[in-house]
Amino acid sequence: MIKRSFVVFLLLVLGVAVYEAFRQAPFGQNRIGDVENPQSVSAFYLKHSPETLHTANSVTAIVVNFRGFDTLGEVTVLFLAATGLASILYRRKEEEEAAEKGHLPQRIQLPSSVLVRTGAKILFPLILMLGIYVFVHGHLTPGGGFQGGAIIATGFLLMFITYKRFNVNHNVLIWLESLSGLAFVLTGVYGLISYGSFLQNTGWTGRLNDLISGGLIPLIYIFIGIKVGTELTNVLDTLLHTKPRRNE
Amino acid sequence: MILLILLVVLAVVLLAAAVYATIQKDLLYAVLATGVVSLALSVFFYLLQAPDVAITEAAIGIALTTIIFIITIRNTTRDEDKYSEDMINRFKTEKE
Amino acid sequence: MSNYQEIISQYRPLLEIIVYGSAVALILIGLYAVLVKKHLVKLVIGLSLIDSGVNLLFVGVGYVTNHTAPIFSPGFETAADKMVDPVPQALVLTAIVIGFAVTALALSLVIRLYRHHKTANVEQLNRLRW
Amino acid sequence: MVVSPVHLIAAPLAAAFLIPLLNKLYRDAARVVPGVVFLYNLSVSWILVNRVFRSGPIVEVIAGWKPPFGINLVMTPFSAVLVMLVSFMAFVIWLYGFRFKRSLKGGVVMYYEILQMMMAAGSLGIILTGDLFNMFVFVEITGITAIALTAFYRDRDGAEAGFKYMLLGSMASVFLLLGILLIYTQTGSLNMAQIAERMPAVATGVKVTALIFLLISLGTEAEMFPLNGWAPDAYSQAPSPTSAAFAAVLGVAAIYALARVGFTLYDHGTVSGFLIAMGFLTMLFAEMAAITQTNLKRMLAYSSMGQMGLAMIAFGIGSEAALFGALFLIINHAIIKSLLFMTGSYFIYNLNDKRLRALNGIHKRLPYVSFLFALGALAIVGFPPFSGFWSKFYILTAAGAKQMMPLIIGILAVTVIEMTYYLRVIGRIYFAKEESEPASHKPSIQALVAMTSLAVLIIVLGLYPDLIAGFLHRASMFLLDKQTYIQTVLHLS
Repeated sequence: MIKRSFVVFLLLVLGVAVYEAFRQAPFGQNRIGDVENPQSVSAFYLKHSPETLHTANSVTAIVVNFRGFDTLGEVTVLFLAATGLASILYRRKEEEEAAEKGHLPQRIQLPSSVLVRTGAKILFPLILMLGIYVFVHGHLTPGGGFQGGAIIATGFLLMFITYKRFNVNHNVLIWLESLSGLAFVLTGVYGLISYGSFLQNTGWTGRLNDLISGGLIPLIYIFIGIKVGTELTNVLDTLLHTKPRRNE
Repeated sequence: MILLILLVVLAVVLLAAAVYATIQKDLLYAVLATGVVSLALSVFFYLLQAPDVAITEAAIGIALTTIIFIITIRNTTRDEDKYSEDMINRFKTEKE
Repeated sequence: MSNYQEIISQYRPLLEIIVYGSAVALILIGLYAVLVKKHLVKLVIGLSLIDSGVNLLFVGVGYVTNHTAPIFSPGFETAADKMVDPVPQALVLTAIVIGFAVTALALSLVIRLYRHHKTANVEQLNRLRW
Repeated sequence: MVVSPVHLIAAPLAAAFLIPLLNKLYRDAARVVPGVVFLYNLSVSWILVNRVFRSGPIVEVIAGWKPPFGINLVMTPFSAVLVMLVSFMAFVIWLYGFRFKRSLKGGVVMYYEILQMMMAAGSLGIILTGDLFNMFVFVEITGITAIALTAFYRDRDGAEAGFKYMLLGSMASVFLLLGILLIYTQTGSLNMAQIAERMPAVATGVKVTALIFLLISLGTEAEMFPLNGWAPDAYSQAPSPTSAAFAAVLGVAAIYALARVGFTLYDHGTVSGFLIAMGFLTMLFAEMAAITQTNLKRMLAYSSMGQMGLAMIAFGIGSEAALFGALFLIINHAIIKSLLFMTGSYFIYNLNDKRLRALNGIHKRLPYVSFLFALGALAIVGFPPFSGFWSKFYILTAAGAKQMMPLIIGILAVTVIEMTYYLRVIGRIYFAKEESEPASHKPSIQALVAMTSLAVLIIVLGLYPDLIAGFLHRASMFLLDKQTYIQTVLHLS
């Protein structure tokens, strides 16, 4: 009990400190400043996202172009998490052999009725299409590679939990994963070779609010979408196939 | 006025779900409560003019995070006070 | 929509308490769970609550009263000085995905710990003490 | 194509994405590719270091947006030295571990190699980046790889150490995010140079809160005293090449990030006292804990923590001479501690026993490895002919120049503790009576090459410290010169 009240006291102190520090930046205050003569980074981004990059969604412009290097790192974090997950929960040799023959360890399965199974079958392509739509239109509307990728992963999740025998083809997954990640890096290298700066956008950026606009931004967001979708599906697949064992 | 009330209600739902997630002993319900936190958060983001973040939180926070928690609970124990259970009776919650 | 914006500018201090307050409260609730609770899954739930709180703080800091989402949709191409700060939103996208990655890794560790120790109590994991 | 700092990060990333594919075509691809990448990185950083010392700092613009607006990589003389060190150590550790995991099966080796490679890439990113949020992303990359590698072995303690690390690491990243957000709200920027420029105008309360958050988070990574609970477990449970990499790659990046916050973002005077105090506490606590350890790798882990504490003290003193000592110490620590972990793991591998007691008389069975271990132990304590002597000597001189007598006495006292337990281990290896059967695992040729080259470096740097002293002096002067950093980054020609 003493420990618990000490913890509560500590937390209250921390809470007051954080709250007071953030009150120095009042809620709703305009800290962006003049957009025409940008002093802050946000104003600069808001100015150049429509003017130079011709990208309607300025969050996308920031994520993919202005701070694209962060996003490359973030995709890497996801990739490393999938790798780490696989290394932590890797299957033992006999299971590996069984998996190669197609006898995967039994997946966790929730009981599902005919209605659910039929519904899942109908929904699955729709969810995939929604995901693809979201990342193809990432530069025009809210959403993009991460959101689209996550939506695709939810589609696969639906199939995983309703169908016992639904399995993704691991070879296809690995190919998509590797190639989309590589394509992201290579687009960066393309900028380095032709314009002298890693991840730099092409000079041609089209017209604002066209589907094909923003130069390389939609292309990169498609790569990110595929990468994130396969990566998340991979994570779910690994987790769902871990089978509780009695002894180890 | 209605929208202000909506924000207040959202904040209350958010915090109530968070507290529930912390004190609930049945971990399955606690995990579902974190899903509710994500849901309320996602609406919050939308009202704060961040639709991109709202969609991300909806897809990742509500769906994927909740499901990986549920998978973990199925692989461990469901009752917070029973740290280890017989593997076969994992989903029965009767006291020892 | 105009009604909504009017109210927001009228009740700014209250909204500050609501947004910043719930963000900080979420962080504190999560920290409490991490520091006090003993079940491994509960610790990870606490971590994900902390992440949620930080994300809310990010978006709250980026908000500007009466400004719209930073998207130049058709008809609003010249509204750049009437938009909320897009930078925290972009950062929080990164933070959410990274948070998910860490949560997934943490949960896989929980599964493995449970398999080895047959317990999910953090106090019974005491093979490594100072 | 012109060589630039971004190659150092892009090459490992591309390779990491490619390895799963290559591994399908050629079984040993996962083993070979990281070596090729590290070799490439080594040559790139050699070219870049030469360029930096000849014609001044390099500022690499990413995505074509000039520094305050886009992300940028900065290679100052100081970070150039560290980049060179990390690239070199990553290569040596890869060489050492080349045959180490022969016993493991196909897919698992691939995971291991990818994670190990990305740990080096993430550390390079932390050192190179000039953007605060980008640093957070790289901290997360190293964090995730470190957690996964700690939990790599399937015995029970690995997962436990990994979980501990994960808890502390997540807390650290939450505080890092809060600190970054606070700084962003006040300065409207994420670029370190611009933040440094605008920092004086920020209200003190917010500034100090942000500083505390940043110190908590980076202190966790740099094994600062109350936050270093993860370190001994992680070091002792991880595979041996990873333990070496924790000291030689991750530790270097973490201590540099801490120095960066202290020297560039904030004024050095603000953090000076705090760093000296925490550094000394870290050192004292670590060496006291080390002397009671019965497990070889844990002992080495605590000793590593002690070295980090000494480096913090040196950064806290903050004169040019102290920074020179700190830089020398970081280099020494990376080289010597990796050598100790490498040799130590061969003892453990042979004895199948991590306890110190099992080491009795092992020099008869592994004479060369024992010799290298003893050399490393003597060097890290600071015996004169080896390189470890110079770093301690310079730090003590710097403390003396600032009239910090209690600090000098304290460091010397702690060094005596350090000497005690290292000599005790050497005594066990050479003079205790042998108990068990002969060796079955001789070191592989690659491991021998790796360990020997490190040992040669220790001796050469010990005998001729002037070989690198000129570079290190210029590097440490640059870290102190905040205005030049701001000018170079913000006003590109």
